[in-house]
Amino acid sequence: MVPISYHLILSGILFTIGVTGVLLRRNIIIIFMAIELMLNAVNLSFVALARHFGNMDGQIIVFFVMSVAAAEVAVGLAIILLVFRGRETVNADELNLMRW
Amino acid sequence: MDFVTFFALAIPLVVIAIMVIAHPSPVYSALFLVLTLFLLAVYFLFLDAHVVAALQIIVYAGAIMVLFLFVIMLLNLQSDTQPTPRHGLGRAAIIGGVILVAELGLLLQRSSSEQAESSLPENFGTVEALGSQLFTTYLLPFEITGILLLVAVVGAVVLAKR
Amino acid sequence: MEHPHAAEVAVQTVSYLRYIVLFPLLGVVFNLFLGPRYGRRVVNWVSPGMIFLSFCFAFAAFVQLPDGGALVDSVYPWIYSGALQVDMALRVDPLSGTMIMVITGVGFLIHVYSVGYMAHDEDVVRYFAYLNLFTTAMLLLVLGDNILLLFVGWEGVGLCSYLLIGFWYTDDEKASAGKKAFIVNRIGDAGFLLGLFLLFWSLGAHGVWTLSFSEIAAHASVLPVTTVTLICLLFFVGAAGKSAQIPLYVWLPDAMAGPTPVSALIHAATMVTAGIYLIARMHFLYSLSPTALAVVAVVGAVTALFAATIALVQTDIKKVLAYSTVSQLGYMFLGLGVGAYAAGVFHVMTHAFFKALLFLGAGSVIHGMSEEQDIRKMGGLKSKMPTTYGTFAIGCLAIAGFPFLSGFFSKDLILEHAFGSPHGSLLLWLIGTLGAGLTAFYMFRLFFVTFWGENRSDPEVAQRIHESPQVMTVPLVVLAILSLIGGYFTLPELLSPLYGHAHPHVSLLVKYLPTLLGLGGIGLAYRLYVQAPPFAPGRGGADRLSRQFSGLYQLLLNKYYVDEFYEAAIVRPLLAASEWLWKVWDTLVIDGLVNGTAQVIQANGSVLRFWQTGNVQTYALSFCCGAILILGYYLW
Amino acid sequence: MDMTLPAVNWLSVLPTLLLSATGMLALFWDIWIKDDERSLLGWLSLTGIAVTALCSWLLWGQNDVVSFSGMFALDAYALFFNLVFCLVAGLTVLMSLSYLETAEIRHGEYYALILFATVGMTVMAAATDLIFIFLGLETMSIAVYVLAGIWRQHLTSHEAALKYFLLGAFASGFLLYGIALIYGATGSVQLGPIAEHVGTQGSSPLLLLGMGLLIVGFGFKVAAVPFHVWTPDVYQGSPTTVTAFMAVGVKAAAFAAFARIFLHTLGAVHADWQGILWVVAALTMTVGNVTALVQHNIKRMLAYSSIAHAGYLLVAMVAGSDVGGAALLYYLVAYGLMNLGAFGVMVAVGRRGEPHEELDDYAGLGFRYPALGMAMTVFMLSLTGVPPLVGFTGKFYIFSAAVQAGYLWLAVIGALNSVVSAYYYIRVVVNMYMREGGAIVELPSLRSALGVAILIAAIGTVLMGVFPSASMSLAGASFLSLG
Amino acid sequence: MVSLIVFIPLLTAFFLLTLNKNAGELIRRTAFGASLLTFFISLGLFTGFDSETAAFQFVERYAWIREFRIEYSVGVDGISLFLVLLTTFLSPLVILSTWSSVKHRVREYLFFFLILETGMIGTFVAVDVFLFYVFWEVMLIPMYFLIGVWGGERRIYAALKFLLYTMVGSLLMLVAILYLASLHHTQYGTLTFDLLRLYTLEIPVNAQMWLFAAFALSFAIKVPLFPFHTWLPDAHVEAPTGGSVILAGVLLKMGTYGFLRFALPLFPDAAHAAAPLIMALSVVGIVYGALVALVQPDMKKLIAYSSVSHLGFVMLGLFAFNIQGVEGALYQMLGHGLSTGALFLLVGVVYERRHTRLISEYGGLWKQLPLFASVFLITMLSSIGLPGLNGFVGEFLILLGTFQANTLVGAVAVSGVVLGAVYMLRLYQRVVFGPLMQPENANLTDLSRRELAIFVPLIALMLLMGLYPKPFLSRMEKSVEATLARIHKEAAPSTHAMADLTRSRPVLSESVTSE
Repeated sequence: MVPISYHLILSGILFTIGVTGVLLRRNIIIIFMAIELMLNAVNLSFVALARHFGNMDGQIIVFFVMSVAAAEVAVGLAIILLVFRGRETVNADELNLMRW
Repeated sequence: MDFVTFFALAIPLVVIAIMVIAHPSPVYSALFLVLTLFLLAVYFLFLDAHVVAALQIIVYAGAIMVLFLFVIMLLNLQSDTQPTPRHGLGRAAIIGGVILVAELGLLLQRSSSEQAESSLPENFGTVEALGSQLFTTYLLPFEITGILLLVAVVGAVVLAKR
Repeated sequence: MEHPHAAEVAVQTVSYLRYIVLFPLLGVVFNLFLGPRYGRRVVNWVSPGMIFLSFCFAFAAFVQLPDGGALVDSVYPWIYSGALQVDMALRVDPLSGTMIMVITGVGFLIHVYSVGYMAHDEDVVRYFAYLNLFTTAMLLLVLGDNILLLFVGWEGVGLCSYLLIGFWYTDDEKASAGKKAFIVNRIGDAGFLLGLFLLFWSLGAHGVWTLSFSEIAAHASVLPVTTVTLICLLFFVGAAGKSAQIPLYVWLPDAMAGPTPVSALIHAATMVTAGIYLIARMHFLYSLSPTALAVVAVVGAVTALFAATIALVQTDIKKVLAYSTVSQLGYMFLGLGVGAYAAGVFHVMTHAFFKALLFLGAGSVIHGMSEEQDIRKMGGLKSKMPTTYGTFAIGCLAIAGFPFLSGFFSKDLILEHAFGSPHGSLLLWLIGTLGAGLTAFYMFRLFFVTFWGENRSDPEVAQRIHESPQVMTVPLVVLAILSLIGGYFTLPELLSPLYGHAHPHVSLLVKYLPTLLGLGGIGLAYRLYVQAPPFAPGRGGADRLSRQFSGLYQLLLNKYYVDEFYEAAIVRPLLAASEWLWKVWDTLVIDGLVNGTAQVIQANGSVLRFWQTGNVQTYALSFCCGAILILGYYLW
Repeated sequence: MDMTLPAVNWLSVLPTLLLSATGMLALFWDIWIKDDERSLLGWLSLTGIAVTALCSWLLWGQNDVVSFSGMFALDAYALFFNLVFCLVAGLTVLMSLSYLETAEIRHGEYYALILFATVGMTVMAAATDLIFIFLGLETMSIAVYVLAGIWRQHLTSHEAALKYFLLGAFASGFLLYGIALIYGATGSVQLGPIAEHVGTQGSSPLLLLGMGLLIVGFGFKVAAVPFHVWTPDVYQGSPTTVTAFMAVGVKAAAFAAFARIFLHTLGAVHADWQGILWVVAALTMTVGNVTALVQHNIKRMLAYSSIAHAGYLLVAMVAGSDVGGAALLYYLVAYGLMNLGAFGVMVAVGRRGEPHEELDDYAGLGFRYPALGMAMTVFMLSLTGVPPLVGFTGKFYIFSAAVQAGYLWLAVIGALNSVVSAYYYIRVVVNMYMREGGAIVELPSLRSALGVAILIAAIGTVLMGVFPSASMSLAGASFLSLG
Repeated sequence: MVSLIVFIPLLTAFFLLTLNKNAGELIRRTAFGASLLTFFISLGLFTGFDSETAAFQFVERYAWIREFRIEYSVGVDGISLFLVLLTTFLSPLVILSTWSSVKHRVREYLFFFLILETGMIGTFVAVDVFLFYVFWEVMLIPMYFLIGVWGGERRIYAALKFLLYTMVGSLLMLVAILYLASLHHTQYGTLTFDLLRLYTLEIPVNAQMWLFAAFALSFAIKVPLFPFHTWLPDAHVEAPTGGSVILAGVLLKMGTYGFLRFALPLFPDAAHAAAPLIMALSVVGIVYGALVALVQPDMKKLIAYSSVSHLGFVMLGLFAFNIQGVEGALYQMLGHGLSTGALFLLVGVVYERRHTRLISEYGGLWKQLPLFASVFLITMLSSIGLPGLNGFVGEFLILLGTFQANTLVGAVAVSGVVLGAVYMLRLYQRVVFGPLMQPENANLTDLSRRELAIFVPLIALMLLMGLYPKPFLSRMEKSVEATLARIHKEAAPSTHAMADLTRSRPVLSESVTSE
């Protein structure tokens, strides 16, 4: 059997890939997708831990996380649309009206 | 889950996840993400999370990712936006990512508990188990999720309508 | 014991001494509040009147003075702070009794004289207010039962001196002279205060907490000699400031900027003798310290000679008298310094008479000469101002030590002691004697040049030369009489309860050489200034001398350049240092540090704001860094 | 099938329920209501909030009612925060009544979103389960993301919403990951069992990791350095009333959960997180204050100021103990009052199309509009921490807790920071009273609801400062109810 | 009674806001009446004061913030009594001066001024340290407004500098206060901010050092002790007349009062350790202030630097740790309040007429303004410590005390007496004496009746304090003795024991031979 730490480390790697994506990409939609990747990495942890502890809490949490992700996506994409309409861009580098 | 299965799933997962953030085209990124989500669903199956695996495909890969693709198409974004100088941000991102993963790995490695996995209850991961928990213990959070989604809907409408 | 403790004398408590001080004070109050309303006529009566009343009480006290004892009037408790308990208490003993008689007596005469002298000045009310205030302070100075009260009077007279020197304030130079006087006096006062502190705490260390003279006298012997010496020297600094001794004499010649009666009263007869009074008052301490006495004597003797040499060549009538005063004060200190306190005080009194007379006479001359003070523009006044001439002559004779006039007795007594007392020495005597000769010379130089010979003034001034009114000449006459007979007031006898009897036996040469030298000085003056008048056309002997010794002459004429030296060595560096402290140190360094701190913080803000690049990904990076650091902390 | 519904104590969710109901009501009424009557929605919301507050007040004393299988605690702590949230929401609504007109923002969804956000906050304060806290947080956050971008005609508002959203989601990821790891370390997401586990087993690397990630997540919400970077941009771009709501409400809610988890649940391992928070608190105070020095936009300046205040609040967290917790609660109220007041004044100064957010716009304001000037002065001085205003009493409470807990240097850093902060707060006063002219045009007369809001904030600022005893004991009791 | 004195001005201040802002005369009269009333009530403190006890009198105490055992407790003792009186005495005079010095925004000016008065009185009467701190800070704000709104050209800079500088110190002091309270918690199990209870704390010497530093910094800035003085010239120069008067007259005393009331008795060991340093700074301040004052072209700046010098004397007296020094310091605080207050009022008089404070713009004023010149003369003399006026008693006692504590410092400090005369006389000569150079000065009018009404009480008090200091000193004595006993960590003194203690302390030499 694979020890729990394998799952957790895999989850950590995926999470970091998500984080790196957020830092790396300029397109805010991809940034957003990277965030989704982070959430999924966490989900992996939850599911693995649920299996490890043998209680359902982890799985139920994943259920809630999915709802949250859905809500975030709805609002997030609406915001991206809003911004795109105003600025004609989804490049994060160009969205700096306010600074300093 | 045995080691073979684990690595058979984990290695493609990581590679594809890297592709998500590395591929210049948003559409491909999204498709790679869908792939990641599918792989995860498979992974969940091996972890006895049947319902979650199903939800992962239906909700995530199905609904959410479609929304993403829809927006990408709507905005007509074929490739990553025109290159602008990154001021070392990209390098910092990768260095940061490496450090972060190293730290996470080290800390998680330390926490590898020797304790054996608990024996699973009979109906672990089934719709029944999930449902009964959801409507008893997690009743109130479940209700609040309703409000959360309501907010999201209202918000999306408020923001996106012309 | 030569000097019995003062505490042993009979003390009688009375309650009228306060009126001696109060009447002049009433005069001040009257002048301040009612003077402007009632005007000159009333003030002319009230101000001298108040002094006269004061004189009456002073006389009463003097007469009532128990033999060898003292009168004390404790008015109210003044400063009570812990062990320091100082009363507002007045004390009359032979010393202060003499002083108050001189102060009120001569003061009254000068007040009367002032009525005439200031007749044409519009600010007469203010003048009399100051003059009355001065008398108040001076009386407080001598009557004070303790050092602190003495100090009150001490500072008070300094203030009045300041105000009166600068009386004609619109003249910047006169105002500056007043300021100079005050500041130089303050330097002395600093010494005074330090002496006072040292005395207070030194005695306190022995359980004696007092500032009262009688108690200090009673316990002075507990103090170690070095402490006493230090105390005495510090007090002497104060005395030197007030009584214009080297090196603090510089204010007195400038002080002649004030109205002449003021010069007579304050800068000749009374205030400047406060230093002598102080030492005479504290004689019990000085007697304990031969070192201190020696310093006093040497400074006194040197000042006497030093000032006399300057007086030789001055041409301003008041300046000559001023340097003469400095010189005479030097004699008094010489007397004190050789332990002849009584002789010193005796000279204070006689000097008060004849120097007041001389100054008032000079005032009369100046008055008659339409404010002219340069003796080179005078001459031949003896016929036009006979009373002034006569009385001035008496004054000159007295100061020159002409036999049987007042100065003869007191000055000779000092010189005898300078030679014969245990603290005396040949050198001191020689210096004093030489000074006596010089004194006679420069006084008669002044006398001859002013009153004899041709009149050298402008014709229009010459026309208006007139004898002064009676209100001015009567005081002159009274003072002249006092100068004649003053030597017969046997003051040393009167003071013997304080200072004991001491009659040094000296040889006839020592006794009479000063007198002879004095007479010689008069003769030399006659030779140089009457027989060969220098300021008349043709130029006489003195002029030739001054050309022959022009270096020395210039040195003397410029008063040894002491003022210039002080200006260059003290005043200018002080101002320059202050300027530097303000503009560089305060503004640039200290304030620069203060503002710099603020600016550094602000600059940090200017840098930190760039954290907010506006780019959402750098924000995320900031996040990541935070996370990495936190995890790193746990990892570590 | 064997399913027993948990004990349902409706009382415990009454405040949350009332707010949700009002929100939905507002949402539905919006469909029918006439355009010119839309401000009625505001009054409706206000009524709902008032009723909620009243009901929270009445529920006081029903301590330790934990219902819904230990998911939801109706302790005094939660009730206290309910009152705070009601105050914040109420004042925000009062200010919004006129602001929405001048800023041309639609009424209907606005009030509903405010109410739903408040629902999320109440959940965060009362939930005793990590995942429930996360849900409350997301409910609140998503509502506020939308609110930030609701000023549709302003590009800055869009950008604010985007930045807030992206970073918020990013931070949520960290928070969630932290929850996952704590779940991994303790086997539970319920605070009770976690506390029990931590109390007996102590910390483990997994727990530390989870805690660290939780700090990152909450650090974002409370705007602690270095997770504060979004704050200035988002505050500046959002509609002013929303900024006020964010600055106070969101921060209070985040602290409610933060403190419940760390001070109470993870209290046993406080040594493991205090060090980090110490550094974070010191940095937060310093960076916030120092950067605020150079700002010319008052809204942005207040954003930095809110970062700095998060620093002070973190000091209370670091101090821990009962005093620290009470100080935290007290200061949140204090901070809320004065900050809402300040934003209220900003709303009053702004006009249609001219937000008047620059420092120069305030020149001469004090003498031209004495009441407004005086109110702003009170708020600025209170933010500086000048006695006897509530800002001072709050800081006093916090520093006192820090000193008693032995964190003397933190108190010193806080004190020095207060001096720095004086400079930029006072600069507003300087402009109002000591400079003349400025570009300001004449103000419309103070609109009544807004005036009332400012007045309430001002009176609260003064009264709570002069007579702090009652509110202090309330805060103390509330924190103690955590057990 | 004490509360009445504290809060009458505050209530009046808010009452003023209800008046029509254009009713200048009514507003001024109301404010003047209120401050006068306050003064008369405060006279009751003087007459009813029991000089036989060191305890606080007229005490009022109510629980205020129960969580911290903070009390509203006020009272006066021999130390605070006269500072309260000074405040209540100067306030009506300053208000009287506003008739001519403040022309616009009178209502707001007086509003802030009355709040300031409350703050000042409160600071002096507070027995609870927290209450003290509150008043201490409260007072900053109105002063800040007075300078910033009604001040001169660089008023904003000056006001901010004043505020920030003071705050740096006071906030550190707040932390120290908190530490004290929590120390009390550790030692006695309860928090307390009651000064009298805090006095009983046993504070480790090491902690004392830090606490003393925090308190001392705060107070030293306020005093201001060299080198923390640079805010003072700016604040003085830019402040309006009334502001300068109160700043110099009362606010600076809060620093020295703070030392005497808090820093010294609370941390005696630290105070003793720091005494050489602080005495050195004080004496440097005396000389430095005097020298810098010497070359100032601006009258107000000159007086400001003179304050640095004078307050140096006060600090010396305090750190002499003997009764003469401390009483002298207290006396000098009052004296300086009167004389410097009067000096600023005098500058205000000519400033209102000529709108310049440059000394070079004046000269020869006596001719035109004899009354002004006379008042100026007396004030100047009081300032340089002429015997018979208030300045002397304080200066003398301070120097006497200092001389015992540290002979060298005392000796250097005496030079301040000389330098003080130098710069003041220079100022006086350049303003009042000399020919009337500037044609603008030829038409100046002398003091009006109202202005006379301001100066007559001041001068009367200067004379009274110079000639008959006993009523003042006797009321201070017991409290000063008690404070000194704390500084020397002796048991509370009995009535007579203290005097003996003072007497038996060695003075100059180590070898003491008692009689």
